[in-house]
Amino acid sequence: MLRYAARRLLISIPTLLAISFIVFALLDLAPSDPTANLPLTIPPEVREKIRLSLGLGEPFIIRYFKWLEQFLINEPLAVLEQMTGLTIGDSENRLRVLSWATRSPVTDLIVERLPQTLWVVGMSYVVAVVIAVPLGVISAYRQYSLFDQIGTFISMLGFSIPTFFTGLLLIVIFSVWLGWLPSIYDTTHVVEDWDSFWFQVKQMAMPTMVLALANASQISRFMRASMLDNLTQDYVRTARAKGVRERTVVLLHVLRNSLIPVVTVIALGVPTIFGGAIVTEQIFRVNGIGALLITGIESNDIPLVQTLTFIFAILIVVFNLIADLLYGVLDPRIRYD
Amino acid sequence: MTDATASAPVAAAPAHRSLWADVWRQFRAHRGAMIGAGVFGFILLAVIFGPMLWTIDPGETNLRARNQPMSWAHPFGTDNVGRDMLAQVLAGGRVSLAVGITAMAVSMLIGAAIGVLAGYFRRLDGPLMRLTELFLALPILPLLLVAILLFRDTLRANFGPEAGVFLLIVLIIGITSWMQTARIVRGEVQTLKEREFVLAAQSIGTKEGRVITRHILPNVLSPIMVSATIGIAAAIITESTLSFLGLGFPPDFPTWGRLLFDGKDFMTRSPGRVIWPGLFISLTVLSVNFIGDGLRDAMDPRIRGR
Amino acid sequence: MTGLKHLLAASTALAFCAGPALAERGADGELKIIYWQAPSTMNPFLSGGTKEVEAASMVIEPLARYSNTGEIIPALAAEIPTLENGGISEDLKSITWKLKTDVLWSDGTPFTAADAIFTWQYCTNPEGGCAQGAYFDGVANMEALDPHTLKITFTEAKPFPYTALVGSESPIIQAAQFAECTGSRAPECTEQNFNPIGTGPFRVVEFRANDVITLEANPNYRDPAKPAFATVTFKGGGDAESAARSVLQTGEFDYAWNLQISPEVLNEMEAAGQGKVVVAFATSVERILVNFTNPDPALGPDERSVWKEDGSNAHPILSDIRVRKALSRAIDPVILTEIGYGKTGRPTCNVLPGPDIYVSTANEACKTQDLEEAKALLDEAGWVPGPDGVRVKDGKRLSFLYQTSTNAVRQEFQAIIKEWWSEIGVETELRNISASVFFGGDPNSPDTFQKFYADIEMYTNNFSGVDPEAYMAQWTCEKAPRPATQWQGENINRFCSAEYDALAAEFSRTAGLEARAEIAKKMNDILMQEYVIIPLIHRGGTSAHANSLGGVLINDWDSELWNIADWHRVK
Amino acid sequence: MPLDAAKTETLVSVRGLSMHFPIYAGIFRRQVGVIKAVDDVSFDIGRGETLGVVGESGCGKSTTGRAVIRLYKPTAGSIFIDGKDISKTEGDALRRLRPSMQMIFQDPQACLNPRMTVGSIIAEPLDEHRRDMSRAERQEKVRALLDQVGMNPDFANRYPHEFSGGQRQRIGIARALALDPKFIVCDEPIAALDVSIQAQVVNLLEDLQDRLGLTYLFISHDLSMVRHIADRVAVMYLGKLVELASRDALYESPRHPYTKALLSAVPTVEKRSVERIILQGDVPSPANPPSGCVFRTRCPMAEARCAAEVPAFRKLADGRGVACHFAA
Amino acid sequence: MTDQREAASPPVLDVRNLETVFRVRDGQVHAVNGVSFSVREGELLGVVGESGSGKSVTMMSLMGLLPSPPAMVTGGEVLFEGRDVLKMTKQEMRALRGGDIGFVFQDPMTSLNPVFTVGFQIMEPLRVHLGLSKARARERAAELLALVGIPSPGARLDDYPHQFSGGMRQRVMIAIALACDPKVLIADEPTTALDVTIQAQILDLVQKLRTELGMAVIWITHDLGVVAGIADRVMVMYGGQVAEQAPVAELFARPQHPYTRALMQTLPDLGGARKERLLTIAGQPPILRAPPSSCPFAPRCAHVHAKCREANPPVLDRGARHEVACWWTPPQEGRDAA
Repeated sequence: MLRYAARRLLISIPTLLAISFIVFALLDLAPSDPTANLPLTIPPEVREKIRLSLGLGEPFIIRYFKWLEQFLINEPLAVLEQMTGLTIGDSENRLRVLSWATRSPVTDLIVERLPQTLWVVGMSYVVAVVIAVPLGVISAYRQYSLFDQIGTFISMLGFSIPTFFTGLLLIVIFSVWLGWLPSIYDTTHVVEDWDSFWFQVKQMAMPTMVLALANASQISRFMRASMLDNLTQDYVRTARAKGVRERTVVLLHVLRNSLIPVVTVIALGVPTIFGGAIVTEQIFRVNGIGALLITGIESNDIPLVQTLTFIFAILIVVFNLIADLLYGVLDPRIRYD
Repeated sequence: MTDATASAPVAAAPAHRSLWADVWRQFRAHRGAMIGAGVFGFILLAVIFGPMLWTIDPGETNLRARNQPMSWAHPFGTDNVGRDMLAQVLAGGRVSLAVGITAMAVSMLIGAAIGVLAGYFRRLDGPLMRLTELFLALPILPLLLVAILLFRDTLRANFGPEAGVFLLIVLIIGITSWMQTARIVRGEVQTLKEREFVLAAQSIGTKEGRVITRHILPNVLSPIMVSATIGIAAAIITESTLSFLGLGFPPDFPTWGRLLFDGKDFMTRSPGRVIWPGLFISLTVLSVNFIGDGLRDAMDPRIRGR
Repeated sequence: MTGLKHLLAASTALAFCAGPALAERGADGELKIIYWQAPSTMNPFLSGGTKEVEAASMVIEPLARYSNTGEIIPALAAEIPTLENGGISEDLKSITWKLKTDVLWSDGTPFTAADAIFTWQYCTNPEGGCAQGAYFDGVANMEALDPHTLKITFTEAKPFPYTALVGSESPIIQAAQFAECTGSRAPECTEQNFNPIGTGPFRVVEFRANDVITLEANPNYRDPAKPAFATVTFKGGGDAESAARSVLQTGEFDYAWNLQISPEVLNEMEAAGQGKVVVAFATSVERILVNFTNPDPALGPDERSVWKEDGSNAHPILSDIRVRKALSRAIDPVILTEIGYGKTGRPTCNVLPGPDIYVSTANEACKTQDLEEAKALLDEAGWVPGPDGVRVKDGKRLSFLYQTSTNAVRQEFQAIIKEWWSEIGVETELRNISASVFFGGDPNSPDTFQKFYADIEMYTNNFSGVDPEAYMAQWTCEKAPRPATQWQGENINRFCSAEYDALAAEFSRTAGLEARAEIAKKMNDILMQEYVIIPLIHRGGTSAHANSLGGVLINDWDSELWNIADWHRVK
Repeated sequence: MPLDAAKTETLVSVRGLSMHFPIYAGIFRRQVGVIKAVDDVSFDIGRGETLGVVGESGCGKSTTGRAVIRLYKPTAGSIFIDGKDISKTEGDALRRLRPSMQMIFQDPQACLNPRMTVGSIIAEPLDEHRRDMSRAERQEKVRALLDQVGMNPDFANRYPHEFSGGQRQRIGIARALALDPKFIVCDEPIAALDVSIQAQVVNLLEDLQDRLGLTYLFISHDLSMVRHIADRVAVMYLGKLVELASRDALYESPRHPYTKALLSAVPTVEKRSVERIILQGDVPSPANPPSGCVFRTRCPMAEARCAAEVPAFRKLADGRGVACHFAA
Repeated sequence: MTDQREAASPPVLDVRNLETVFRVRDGQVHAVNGVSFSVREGELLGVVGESGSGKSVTMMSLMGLLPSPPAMVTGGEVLFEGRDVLKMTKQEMRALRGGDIGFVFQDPMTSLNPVFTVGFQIMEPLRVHLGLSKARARERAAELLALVGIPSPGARLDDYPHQFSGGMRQRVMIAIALACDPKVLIADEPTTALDVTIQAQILDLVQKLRTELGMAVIWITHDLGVVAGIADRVMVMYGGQVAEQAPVAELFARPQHPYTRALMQTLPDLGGARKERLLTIAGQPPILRAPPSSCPFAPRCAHVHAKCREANPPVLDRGARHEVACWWTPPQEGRDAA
């Protein structure tokens, strides 16, 4: 198992390097100019100066390797320093990946944005899993029953209606018409007592629900399919023949087996938590990672987009690996050597 | 299972039917899928033939009829420069559906090709699966956005404004969404390869190319078709998301997503501008998903036996 | 104490706009502002964006600023230097500012002329990439005659010397704080750029880039009674429509900026009764530009859309003034305003729409559409309707490529104008280009507005401050973009007229407001009557504030938050 | 006599056939060992003869069958068919050899492509190799083949799932016969069929052999069926040939302890006097076979010598071959 | 021996006129049509038939193990020690399953839950039915593994099913079935998926356990050879009905039903004279869309006559506990030449 993990990790390295190059190159080639969004009143000479000051004068390859060094060495060190308070090496003169728009280190921006994304998107994911698993189990056990039909329909609805549509609809209903929930997420809100906690719940309600609906739909469909697969297996008959209670048969024997693929699917979805939900964050003004990415794209903040995209790629690779390993842990049949 | 699944057909009088007829029979039994097929068929017919019956030019502005509610003259109302919403929704549907179907076709083509090659040729399996993983690890939405910025104008220049963007969006969605199909197909091909009829073909001396086209491909058709339905749905959603973020088709080119994006500000004033395109997106995706569900059931031999 | 006198003077200067009885500093609690484009930095020198400039204007201040009427009023200066009070030298080559003497930075240290000089050096450092460098053009030197007297000398006579350190785009930063941040190190000073020490009514508590800025009242602000608000939450992100909604409908915020949304929607939201929409007009004009050179793709890169002195490269159709005029006559700016801007815009027939003394009244006819006249003009020019309704002449179709940036309102305008033009027999091909490319200025891209590889294009331009000299000089022959200048240059139309050039030269030599206004109007009228530019809409800055927010005086000449010190809660 | 087919001239001759599958492991996927699915197997089959191969699952009998008709590329050894070594032949040359050797598969469900009609399944070998035949001729041939295996020729445009297991197996046989092969490997052709159907298929195979002079390599785990159909029988255990003898000799007096155990384990309707030998334990993994004699771990006669020394496959006096130190 | 027991004990399990129907999309399949039989303590009943003959469905339906829908028991009664199983509540039925009646299924590869240890799976019935503590259950599980002949049973309790070979897994299945000292063990083709030498081991084991534990065994198989070796009595099924039922020696000596006779003739022999040609039964086993109104074997029967097509023959006792459902009587010549 360990050896398998090591092997997978080793394989990931060239993959990640390839991705880093693709990401860098694609974004670098994009016809975007950091000064394009500035007012037209700024004269061209000044624009040119701004471009040079952003390091755009150097050749592509040099910039790539510089960025790679900054990303792989300097930024982790800086984050480490911030977390531990230690000073490692020449931290004063360490060149960091700077955002074009804010001129601040990109990682600082990301670290700042992470909490709201983790809260809202993470919570929605938890809600989704909590809803989806029982839903899938019951749907499968009572296949073709009314519950199953309705559940199937709702989960279909969940991934058929784009989040931007549900999001807007919720805002109109709950913020504009009913006035129950705030339409704008307050990222500076601090939970310190019951009231502020209640406010936090209220402001998280809509984005969480929108995302949870979409996620729960996917997971519950997986859960249902997996349960159906397992319900017809011979070992279920064996368990019944042993006189085990039906509830135990379903919730222990079948569920345990059905969860194996579902857990890996859930693990594969985790990077999206860190990646943020671009559309939902945009709609509800949850200024998390997804919103950061969109601002980055809109303002041609290439270093920011490059870094975010690459981090996202790393997360995907890592969670792929985790999903694989989880599979091995959960399923005793899998031996990775 | 032994006796419980009485799958052997009655030898006496088997009604002559092909496998597809069988699939169709099972499909028909899936109520959701049949309703889905009906709705999807209706939408398809509406966007193909609708503009021939409803001849108002979707781009024609009418400053005297702005923000009209639903009426006989404008069944879906009009927008803020007096364009007819029904005409726009129909025209937008053509684009959205064409994007969905073409992007799906591109993605299926790539996915099936890579899946078959990786599954069939052991030597290619490693590299191709690495490639698949690489694509899976690429964060799609940001790259999509960048690629659109990157190539939009080149393609526009070469293929004209509409065809260019269409081509670009279709290609990009296709190129970034084939991985699941490839994985499924590869798995399926690997099991098929061990099936004795493939071995039989080899023992006959059938050339590899023909083994693939004659024995492998027809048998991976069902997972491909199921992925295809999911692909259409996903492509329609992706296109509308892009348009919603203001990064898909340009504003003068109606698609459902674009209409929704343009209409969202008018949501409370003329709800029709959001509801109609939103409804059509959702209905299409929903119906296609139900079709996929029905196909999956119909093609699953375990279920079909019942 | 002289300090007190100055302070009183300053507050009298602002007295007309101050709200009711002066309250205690911080008595009104929290002010919530939403800017749907979030500021990315608090240092306006590193970002030329309006949102950054305005956010910074709460913290750092210039010597003088523009009021909501476009008048120059002192901020950190004690008075406005003029020729009359001797602040401006007779040869127009220097200006001497007297600074307020009692101003403290928010860290408690005194503000002096050295800070102003440092700011000039900071922004003109060649490695710094300062976005506001243009404000210091022509500045030869700055010196401190004493700690509170600043003398700026210019390389040549400057009839309008209120550029450097005037207005929100050119504020003064603290020398002590930014001393280490000059040149190439400027972008790396994140702490300084996010949290500049200032003299303004507020100071930064926390800056989250592109998200939210938390500010609190500056304890060292020179008016002890101001600001009325203890804290400001300055939220960013989202879109204009939801920002407007949060003020006008749900009442979650007090002030929302730049509400460029469909007028119907805005009116409907305002009807909810939570707040008011306020508009201020300055110099922004949405206009259609006509290409005077031939953009035929068949021409090589050195020929296409390149102006030639011998006139050999003139536009084959548009060089005929009758065609240009016909295009203008077919447009109804009133309807366009109604559809696209509502009360946030007004139809205009001038490319120079303000300040008031510069505004010409000679061109008002453009506001009324006259399709018949347009048709007649085309007939006269020899364009006769063809079988499909499109006019033809010598086998050539009357057909134009009309480009603009990608933006919903602009595409609506394109569609409507195309419709109008088709009524007079003009065929139009529409094209829209993503804003970042269109305005990106990449000399390799064929799609920039400077290259103008089209017959017609449309966008908005303006000038900052109140002096139109540089703006009007844009249409001189030498400013035409061409390969030799890397396609830089502001004469996008490639219009060239000796008469106009002469007026521009005269303008740069003339002092005195009246005389300058005369010349400016003349220049404007030439551009209008030659139909070089078809102005459509004078665009205003549109914002909304809650009914409970008092003291808001919307200002499009300067930062909208120029008088935030006077904002208060209406009880 | 059995090693070299005595009845007639030899058609198939296998010498030292080995089929090893590599095992990869570790971080760099290095090859760490091999599974010896078939290890040094030799036998001959005479023209028109049936050689039965028996053994338990995993003993390598199917692999042997597939390697002999070159569905695999053998690791070592040579295979002569009609005197020609085909063990190294590749590509088109191999393809041209295909018509002479065919295979009948175990699973009648899996061996027919469900998306093809019966007619096109049977016609496939003709499409590949008999381009000289016209479409009509090929169709005629398909009908004739169906008739030959006892099926209604009109079934040609039906699909496999419309038929029962026995009928599908007939279709598989018809396909194998399409190119008039000399040699057919029957890989457990009756294992998946019901008892009452097995007899139908076996009778058909016998009829075809008589009529067409076919040579069979008949692989089966059903010892009674092999006794019925085979002329000589080879017994395999863990990739090795342990005994090869004529049918009667083998069933009446097995010499290898494994053959003895195998025979005694078969439950039969008739009362038999033979004392039942029950082997202990399971078959060891072919990835890690025991040293010396592979059967020694379960052999009731095993001695120290068996662990040290690999028993040679040797010919006994009566002509049969046995791989056991103690067989006489 | 059998006769003695017959007098001594009433049947443990008595099945009368059992009928089971499957609902399928286009109608019904009558899988079991009036099957009656009984087993006594210590008796081994062999049930023989081809696939589709209804032998497994019969056994599954009497313990309610068929998925419902589509399966439905539509008639008959199943008496376990005098109580009708089909009328029991779910709880009572559950107590019976795994407690008094143990099951062993065909495929040991899929019948064990892959994600639980073998120990857990053996302990489960012990804890459910006997309420043993964890420690006690574990002890007992180890004993059971030892009983079914698994070496070092204590250590192997913590292994997962995939770590066992096929034969060993079937032993584990038997251990599970035996966990609560069942009175009846129902084995559904338990050796079909195994190799002959392993099959021999299992047959041997079951024979040994049956005598040791004195339970009744119902052994379903399609292999006549297997029943000949171990059964006390044999029941031959065809078309969801009992075709013939008799003590083992009697059945093989004097098969009376044409189907039984044909079945025996199609089999090749391992010893004795080699048949030149195997006899075959033409045609296919039937799938019954309605309760049979004629003899289901009639279409394939060599001795068919008019009556066979008119009425389904009842099960008739022809003496020596030999029951046959056939209108035809074989000539009285003793043992038929097989």
